[in-house]
Amino acid sequence: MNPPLAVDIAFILLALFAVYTGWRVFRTDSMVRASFFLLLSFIAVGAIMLLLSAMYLGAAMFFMMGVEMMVMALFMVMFMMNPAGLNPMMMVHQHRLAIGAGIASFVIVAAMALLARFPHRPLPADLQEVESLGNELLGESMLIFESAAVVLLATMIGVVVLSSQRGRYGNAGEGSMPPGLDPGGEPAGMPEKDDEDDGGHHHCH
Amino acid sequence: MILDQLVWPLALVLAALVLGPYLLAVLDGLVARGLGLTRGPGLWLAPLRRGAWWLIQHTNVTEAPDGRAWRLAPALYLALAAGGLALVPWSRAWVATDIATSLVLWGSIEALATVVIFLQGWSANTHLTLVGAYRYVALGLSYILVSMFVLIGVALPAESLALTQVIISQQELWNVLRQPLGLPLFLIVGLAITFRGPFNLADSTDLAGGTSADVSGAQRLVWEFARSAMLVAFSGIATAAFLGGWLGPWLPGPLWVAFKMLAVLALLAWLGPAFARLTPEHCVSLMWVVLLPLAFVDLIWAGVEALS
Amino acid sequence: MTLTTVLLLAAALIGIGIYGALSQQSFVMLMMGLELILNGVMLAAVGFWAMSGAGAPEGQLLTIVVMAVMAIEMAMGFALVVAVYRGKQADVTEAIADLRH
Amino acid sequence: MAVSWLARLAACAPVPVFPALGMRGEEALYRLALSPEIKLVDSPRHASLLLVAGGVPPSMQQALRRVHDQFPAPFTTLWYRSTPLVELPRAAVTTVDSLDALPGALVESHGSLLRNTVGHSPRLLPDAPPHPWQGLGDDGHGGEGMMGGVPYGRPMAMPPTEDLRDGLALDVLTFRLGPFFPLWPPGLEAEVILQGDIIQQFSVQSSPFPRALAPVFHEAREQSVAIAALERARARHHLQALFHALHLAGLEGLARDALRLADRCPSGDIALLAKWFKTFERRMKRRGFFALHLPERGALRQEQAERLGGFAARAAGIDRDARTEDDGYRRLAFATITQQAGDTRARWRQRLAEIAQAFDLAARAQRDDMRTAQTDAVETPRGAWRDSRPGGTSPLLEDLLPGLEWGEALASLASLELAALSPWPREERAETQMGGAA
Repeated sequence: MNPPLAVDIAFILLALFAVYTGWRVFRTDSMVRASFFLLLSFIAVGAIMLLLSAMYLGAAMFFMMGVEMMVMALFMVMFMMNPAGLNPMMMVHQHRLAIGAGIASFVIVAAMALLARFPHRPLPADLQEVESLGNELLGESMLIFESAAVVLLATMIGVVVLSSQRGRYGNAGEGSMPPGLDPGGEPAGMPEKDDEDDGGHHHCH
Repeated sequence: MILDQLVWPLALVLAALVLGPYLLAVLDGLVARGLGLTRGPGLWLAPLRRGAWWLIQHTNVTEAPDGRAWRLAPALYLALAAGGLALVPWSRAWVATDIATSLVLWGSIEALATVVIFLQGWSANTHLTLVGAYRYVALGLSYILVSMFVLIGVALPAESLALTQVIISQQELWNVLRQPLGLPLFLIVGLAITFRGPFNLADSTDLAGGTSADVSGAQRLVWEFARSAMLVAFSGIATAAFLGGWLGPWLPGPLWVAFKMLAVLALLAWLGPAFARLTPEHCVSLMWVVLLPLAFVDLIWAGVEALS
Repeated sequence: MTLTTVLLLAAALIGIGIYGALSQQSFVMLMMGLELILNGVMLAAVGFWAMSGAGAPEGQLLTIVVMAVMAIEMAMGFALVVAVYRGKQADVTEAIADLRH
Repeated sequence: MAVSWLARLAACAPVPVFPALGMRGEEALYRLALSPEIKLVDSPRHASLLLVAGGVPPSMQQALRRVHDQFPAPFTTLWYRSTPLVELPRAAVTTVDSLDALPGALVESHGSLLRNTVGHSPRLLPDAPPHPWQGLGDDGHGGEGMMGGVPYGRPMAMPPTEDLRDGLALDVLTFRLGPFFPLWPPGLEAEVILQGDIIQQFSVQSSPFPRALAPVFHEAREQSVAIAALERARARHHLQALFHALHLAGLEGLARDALRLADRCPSGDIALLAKWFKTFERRMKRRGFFALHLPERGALRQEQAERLGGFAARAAGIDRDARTEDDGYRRLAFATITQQAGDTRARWRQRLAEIAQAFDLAARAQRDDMRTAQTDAVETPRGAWRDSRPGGTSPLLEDLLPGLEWGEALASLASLELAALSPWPREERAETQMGGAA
């Protein structure tokens, strides 16, 4: 089965796009942009899944990642403490090691892809892929599917407990202390110590 | 062959994309006249006049926006609306995007719409637009959940995620009667996702226009057009999922679809301005405490009905 | 579009993801790296399913499980970030050198 | 050719006007809201005409310049009973002094703007950020590292106070709004700190312009006046305030109806007015103005309510009304209405009840031609006017608004009257005065 040329071209473009946007995630100034670049990468991979005729998974990928990256972007804005997440950032540690590890893992996995011999067993022409997935989920693999659901429920409860304001030991914010700007330095940005006031922060309408 | 699979469906999608928002604007004008907001002749010309004014007005610049995202967001929203319209089956053969999982794809359009609306408000880098964007994101998830449960309900009797199968399954009885909760819930979500009427929290008056408060000119034209187009896409999906799509006596299928879409649009245009805007708090409670349980009930109803 | 090219793309995504997960100081950015790794894994799984598994439904099932893992990873990650933030008002990994109190 | 065709089409569209209200500029707003050829907008980005109505004090001219520069081209300015900024070229300025000529003048300006016969208004301020660029990065958002420095002279988003909602001090947004923000009283300028859309801090920078009342209230301080005229003016005042609240709620049709009713107040048949108002009130309830839109928030504390006086105090359960001291009212068996909750919803219930009461009092007073008996205390819609006029009370917003969601805060703001009472009455047009004398 030779896929038509158009599919090949689409695949190459989508693959390049997925890698480029995946790379931009760690190279952009704004966190919101970073998470939306990641979303674009996911969308490209989802489209490739559609090309691979995984109709349900491709569409579900758009769906899941749309919501997930939106939440991600919002958390980025909230935690990075800067107006709407529009500050530049290049906050990295162990940079060389990370680059090395990234390249090494790429080389290893790529070598596996190139050197290993996988059987060539394409999709049968009459495969109803959505139907077969549904039968699998609610048939033989019911247990896996259901346990995933239970784990998700447990996660939800755990997450609410972890992040709620009043935990088992009283108010979670009690005695909290911001870190210093440099390791071991004075706590930064505490409201009452805000003496480095600026000229004026007016933005008029 | 090509005519049936490509040319006619695409032509219909394009026609709906252009005519739909225009007709919606005319319907809005009709409702506004009923409320005593406008008078005099020119009902059919009013949307064109407004559009011409937006074309003449220059697009403005805010201080240090995320330029690309800001200019792109309205176009992306329009693209999503077009994608939604492409899923609507016009007749058994005329479907622009006939894939086996069109209901899931529609769900992803709703999810990506959240991203685009956030982008529109965030990238302008001004305060009121950003507040509008935050509001929409805080509420968007509950909209998507309600709509997805309702749509799973119509997929059950069809035993398929494809809209064409959903329509075929309605040959005996339309889903609007078989699952009476479905259509009202879906239409409420439609108003919410295009933020109209009582659900207009993203582009609301208290934010001086919300996510489009700092948008002018052609960019605003595209944004408003896309909002209307999204509602048209919604009416198309509602038609297919609940009103039997192309099914109907005497007339050819595509005409039936168009009539039903228009009827849904008229209903939504009338409902929109009929109620005061909810406070965000009320909206959250309404979605999670009232509509989401109702969607569960609808789903259980659909399941029991499909089993019997 | 062959299995090898799909796997190469997956390898590239995993490589970038590992770089991100190791290099980023911010929690949320670190999670983005993890997501990118899982992205590559899902693509590889679907590639195997389509080209080497003759459409066995387990291939798709694996991808769905990975998606669930992603959701769990993200939810737990954010909960941890919130908990740490409450305690330290920081969202960088160095801030939790000791998580004992 | 194509452009002129487009321009001719656009010239027939409703004229998008952004009103910048100065002192005593409200009458222009109420007039334009009822003109179908005018569309009032809330953002300068959506308008082609800047209408400056009323006097702008010199201290606010810089803010006016900033509003002016936010208009996208093409646009021009129109000045109603106001002195144009000196640096504006003659061609971009139209001045109008008559209310009746105002809608026509706006339509005319819009048309000639599109026909290119009047000059576009030029930019007045340099197109530069208010503070020099101080950061790094391609887009100049400034800052370095996590704490980020002071991009564009604005502080990093560090919370000034404990977070009010969930203890997570996140997503802080500081900005300044006013004095021409159309959704709150003209003249009010405030620095707002939001977290998400919850108001964290609200500091008033300048108070709203003093509010002018109908002349009959001023007359009542000097001589005995007809109670009917007084009550009609009161109903009118509240109905005009209702316009803002309904506009905020997105109920444009009802907002216009409130203004139409207000316009009929001075001279309309009182029985008919009362009947119309009753249907109007029913429609308002049916549309969910109370149930859906008004928050049960923004409650005044006892001493705040007392300081504010008037309907706001009565909505908080304080049974105090200067009309009870007047013999004329006593003969009409006047009894004060009160609510208990003292929040935004209760305030509007109170004001609507007071409108209905005003119509009722006016109907009975008109029948017997009753007049006020005393002049040393008059109950104005703003509160009791005894030895001194009710003053501005906008600083209480700093206490009232934090913790409210932005929309709820604006709804609460619209339910209050915080401006001081102007020492000069509003100019009434001839027909109104005739109605008042009748």
